[in-house]
Amino acid sequence: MPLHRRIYQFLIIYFLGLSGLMLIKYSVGLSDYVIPGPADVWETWGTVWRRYMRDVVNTLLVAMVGQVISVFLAGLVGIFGRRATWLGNFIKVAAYNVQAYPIVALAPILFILLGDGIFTRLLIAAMICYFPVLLSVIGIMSEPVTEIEHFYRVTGRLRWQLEVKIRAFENLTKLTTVIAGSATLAFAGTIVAEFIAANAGIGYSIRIALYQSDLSKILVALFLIGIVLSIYQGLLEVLGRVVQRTWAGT
Amino acid sequence: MPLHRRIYQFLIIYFLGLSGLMLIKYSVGLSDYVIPGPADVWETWGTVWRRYMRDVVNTLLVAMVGQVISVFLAGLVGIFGRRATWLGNFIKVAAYNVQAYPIVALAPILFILLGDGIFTRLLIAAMICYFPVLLSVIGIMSEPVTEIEHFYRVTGRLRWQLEVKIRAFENLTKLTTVIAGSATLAFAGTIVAEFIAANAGIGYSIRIALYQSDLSKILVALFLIGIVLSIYQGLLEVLGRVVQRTWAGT
Amino acid sequence: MELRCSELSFTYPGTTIELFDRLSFTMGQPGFHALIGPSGVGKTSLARMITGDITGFSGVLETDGMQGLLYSYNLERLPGWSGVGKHLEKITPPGKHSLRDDLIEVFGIRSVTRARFSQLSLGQQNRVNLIRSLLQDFHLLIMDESLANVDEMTRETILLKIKDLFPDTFFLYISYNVIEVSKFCAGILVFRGPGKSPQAVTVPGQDYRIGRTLDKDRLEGTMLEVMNAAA
Amino acid sequence: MELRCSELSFTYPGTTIELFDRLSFTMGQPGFHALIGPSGVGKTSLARMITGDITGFSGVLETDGMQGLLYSYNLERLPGWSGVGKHLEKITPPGKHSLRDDLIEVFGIRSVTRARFSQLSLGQQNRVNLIRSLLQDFHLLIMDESLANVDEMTRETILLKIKDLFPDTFFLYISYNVIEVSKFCAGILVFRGPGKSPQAVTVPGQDYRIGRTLDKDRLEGTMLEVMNAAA
Amino acid sequence: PTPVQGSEQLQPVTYRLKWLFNVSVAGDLYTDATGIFRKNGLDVTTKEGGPERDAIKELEMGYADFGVASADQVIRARAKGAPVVVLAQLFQTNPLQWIYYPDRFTIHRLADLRGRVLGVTFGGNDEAILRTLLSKGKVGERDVTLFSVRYDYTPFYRKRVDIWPVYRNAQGVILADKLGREGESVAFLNPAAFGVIFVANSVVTAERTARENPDLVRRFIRGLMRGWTEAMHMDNHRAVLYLLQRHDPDTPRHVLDAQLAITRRMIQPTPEFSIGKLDVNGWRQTEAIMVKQKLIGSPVAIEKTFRPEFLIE
Ligand SMILES: Nc1ncnc2c1ncn2[C@@H]1O[C@H](COP(=O)(O)OP(=O)(O)OP(=O)(O)O)[C@@H](O)[C@H]1O
Ligand SMILES: Nc1ncnc2c1ncn2[C@@H]1O[C@H](COP(=O)(O)OP(=O)(O)OP(=O)(O)O)[C@@H](O)[C@H]1O
Ligand SMILES: [Mg+2]
Ligand SMILES: [Mg+2]
Repeated sequence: MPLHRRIYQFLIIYFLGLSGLMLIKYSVGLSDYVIPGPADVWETWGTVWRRYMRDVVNTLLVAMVGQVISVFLAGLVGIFGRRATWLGNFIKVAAYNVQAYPIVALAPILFILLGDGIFTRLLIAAMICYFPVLLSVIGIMSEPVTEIEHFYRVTGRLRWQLEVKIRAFENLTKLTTVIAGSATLAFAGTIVAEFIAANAGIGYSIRIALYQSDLSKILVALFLIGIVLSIYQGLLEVLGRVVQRTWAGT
Repeated sequence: MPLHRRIYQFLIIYFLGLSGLMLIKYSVGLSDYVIPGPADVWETWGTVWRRYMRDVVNTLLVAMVGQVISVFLAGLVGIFGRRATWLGNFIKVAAYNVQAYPIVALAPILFILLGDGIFTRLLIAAMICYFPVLLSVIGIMSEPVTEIEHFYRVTGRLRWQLEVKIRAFENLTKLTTVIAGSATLAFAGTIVAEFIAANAGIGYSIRIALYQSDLSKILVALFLIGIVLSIYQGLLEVLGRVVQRTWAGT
Repeated sequence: MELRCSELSFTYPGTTIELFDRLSFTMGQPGFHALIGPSGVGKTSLARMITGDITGFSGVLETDGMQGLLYSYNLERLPGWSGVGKHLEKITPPGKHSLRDDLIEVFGIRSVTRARFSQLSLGQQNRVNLIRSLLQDFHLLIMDESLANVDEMTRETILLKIKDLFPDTFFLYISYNVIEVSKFCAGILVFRGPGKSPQAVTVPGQDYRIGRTLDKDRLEGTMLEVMNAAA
Repeated sequence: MELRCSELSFTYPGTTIELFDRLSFTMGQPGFHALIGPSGVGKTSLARMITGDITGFSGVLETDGMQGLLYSYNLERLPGWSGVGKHLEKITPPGKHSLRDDLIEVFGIRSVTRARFSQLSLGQQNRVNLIRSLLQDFHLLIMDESLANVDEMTRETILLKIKDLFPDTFFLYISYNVIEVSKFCAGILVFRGPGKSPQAVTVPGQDYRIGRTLDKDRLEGTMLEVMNAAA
Repeated sequence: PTPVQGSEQLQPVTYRLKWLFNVSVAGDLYTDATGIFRKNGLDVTTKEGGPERDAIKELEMGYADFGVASADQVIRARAKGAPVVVLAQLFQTNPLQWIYYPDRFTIHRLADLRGRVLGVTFGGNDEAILRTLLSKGKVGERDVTLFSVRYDYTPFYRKRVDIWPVYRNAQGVILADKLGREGESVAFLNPAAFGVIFVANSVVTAERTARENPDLVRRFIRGLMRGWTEAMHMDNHRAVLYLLQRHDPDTPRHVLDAQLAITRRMIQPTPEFSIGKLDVNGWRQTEAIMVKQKLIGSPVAIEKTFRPEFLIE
């Protein structure tokens, strides 16, 4: 999907949402405190967009690193947890359980162990992003591609690396979809991390806006998040296609 | 994987984690208010486990409903967003953007629009759980199974229902893996929802424990979450196998 | 109706060798036609051009007035969620039920209709796929090695049955079996090895069918002609 | 070394029909052996029992002293991330490089070694798969319709080459082509139609190879014998 | 006590608190539990608050009839035109204070904050208060280190942060108890002691309710204040404790006991004090602070939102 189309589609969605809010506001007759009027949002935009843009980019950078880590992690766990052996299952149980613990509950333990700062932010982002990728990777990695693997298996050549390579290759479209899509999760994960843990990034700014009950700022933040994410997502999909093309030679 | 093995593997993981904490506590010499000692945890366990167990079960029930909703939602979006048409892309852009907005930022808007109560809790749980399932569904649904679809396509029989059925069937293992795994996400999602919105469930109890800086209670909560989730996860996997067996007739 | 190809040229994108270089032929009459030639010569490619799956060639390829171009190949599969009998039932157009039962009987797959597709032997899979195509409304059916995994006797029964049931339809039978195509086909388009010009020549076949007698000598003549054309 | 089967009985789980009912045969000498019989009779199933992929049968199936039982079938694929030549290179054991080049040449796939597997024609795919197996160390290679999609002339070249290169190895060639198996195989295990007893009989073949002459009459005698056994 | 009227004649009312059920809502729980609302003809549903809750918004949406909001929330809402009015002020002392270890340093003057690491919730009202304290003590922003505070107290426990914002009557007591068991003593920095008044929880309702339904408002607020007054009375100490334990099972009884004592002083500084009284000067100062900190654009004339008449005859 071309980048510009992705962006104008996002704009449509955003302004549809905004119009919905305004519709409610004016039909029920709500004050600016509950739902800010267009003038208020516009004024807020003028005041904060530069700062928020910097925040979003800051967040994006962390999210990108977090995504790389989490894809790597998911790959590792998926590869080692793909077999129905004791160890495979153990790794899977561990991976699933870590995910079930809401970050908010783990955060204090993380702070004790790691302190605050960029590392905790990264870790939380990675933890939120890794699991969905993991699910796909496990699903893909635990399903044999018999017509290809058969030969390597009977001739004793099917090392795990080859097995993983074959299954990844045969499911390349699915994998790239999931990995490109997980950018969204890394982004949301980073924002959550900033919300509960950091002193920088758009999540942190959102928290402050929330304390101030300032919905206008939140709407501006959501707009910038959406734009930046659309672009990032688009670039990742292009990258995915490039990977597919070069690897599959099509 | 048999249920009992899943459970004792969880126990190993949990107690490994706990021992790690204790190791830190005693090697650095942290006092009980930073990391509670085993006696303190044990005592807390005795006091709260019954109540927390009820909370966890309460949360589980909501999570189950939330999971059903989100799998359904992911299926819908995945099916309608699978094509590279304008509408397909639009749906995808919308689905991705909604996910990118951290729940914490959307929560105030949700509360304004929906009020409190079980519905908001469900919605938040579903929103956290739906996306990873969606990614897999989109990946699977957008990849044709040519050897099977070819005939139906050229004879004009390939309605979208059949196309979806074929692709789902051919990727049944992957789908059941993802859906069973998404239970974890629904659970975590519900806890987060309770944390920010509800007045029931284990997420609510965790929030109180956090405000009171009571790590012992959090450790008890994590234990119960892990146990209950392991069981639920196990049951879902059995269910997945049953579905596979009956549908695929193997 | 006729199938006409003239001055067809094509090179797969990303490759350098010209697969077809001004290929021309015509199949003017309905009936059983063959496409024969060494492996890799372009039979499948040509078939998929006729059905429109491959485009980007130069020249003319006309399927004059034909409705329903079917392409059946030996890697096709049926969905796995029910037995092949059920699937066949589903795709049978109204009024063709007795035809279906007839085909199931003659093609010898009655005993496996309750099995899932993946439980069939290769030859059984081939036959189920073919039945499926035959039940459709079509003017041209391309059978790309559709019976490659079926034994000779069964294959003969099947070919005779098809010719008997569909006398007014075009079939394009891709096969390696010189005896078979010489015997059953009305016209045989023989692809010649690489570098030969013209790329393909048409040899008339014996067009054997139920109720006709087969002249052994003439069959051998056709076979010789085909082999000479190929060489 | 010998392959011995005695009193083999087997029914697929979930089905009612007994696929094998006290099947017995022996292949005592290395060389080219055939398995022939109508589609669905159980050839593939037997092959997969020999290689150990299907278990749960009663009776004895002995591969006395054989190391390396390979099963090659016509749906196998090579990974798609590099050209087939690269893949063949990778799986060539040390010392077999010239054998590989020889096979690539004789099998006629030199021109497509740089293409990915999915870009090959079916017959090309078949041949690449077969080369891959032949390069391994094995005592028995089962070829389950491995050359089903290769044209007759190429197939003949390939069979002669294989027999020439591997005189002391067991081959089990699953095919439908009566002429071919009668001509090239030393022993032909003919599966008979359902309900016949015994289920299979062994017919000696002409075992034609490079440097031998083929007696046409004896070949026809073998063919007749095979067809009689089958009927 | 038995209700004077049949329940079919009770008027349903929703009351949204600011916070979770804890000691800060003791009077609200008490009023409901002892049937005072019913005696006033009201069937009140008391709903817990929380960090994501905003009673003022719920008033406007019609989800709630009455609510509890802090003064800064009210001022902010008025600045954006929300039609909210204030009925009564619950806390006379803001419970939001800073905890510290007195054996490490003491704070006699605001200048003692110089060079310290100060915990603050950026965006929260503790930020406004702290900044006011600093400017009042002429402590520049560069003379201190501000540390962003979150759920977890570890930085304070490990003494990396010197003062940490807590609710004096709730978390303050819990922390004092926890640390006390390990032999650590704690002290609190109360901004009011340095003349910085920032009003906390008050009872609010929508302008329209006050205008169109004065009787309802009167019955509600009078009932509520009576409940609070009774709840704060020493005679009812045990009954309130019991009630709190039921609603807040996570806090041990001895801690609740101490929490209640402290809360009482904040709600009712002297036994004669009439609970609910609006501290007009406090509100003005709160507004002034918010203007100065640019939290609102211009003054909102906050006194105009006061409706003390429902409380006083
Ligand atoms: N997608 C592709 N890209 C590049 N080359 C291709 C592609 N598909 C086929 N070819 C090449 O085109 C030639 C013709 O292939 P095609 O499949 O048409 O042969 P065929 O006559 O059907 O052979 P067979 O009898 O083996 O099936 C082959 O050499 C093959 O390698
Ligand atoms: N997994 C299975 N479950 C049940 N029945 C099966 C299964 N696989 C094969 N069969 C049945 O067993 C019989 C023998 O199958 P097999 O594949 O061995 O035949 P074959 O002789 O190789 O036939 P072909 O020549 O068509 O490949 C067939 O009737 C088939 O339907
Ligand atoms: Mg072909
Ligand atoms: Mg077979």
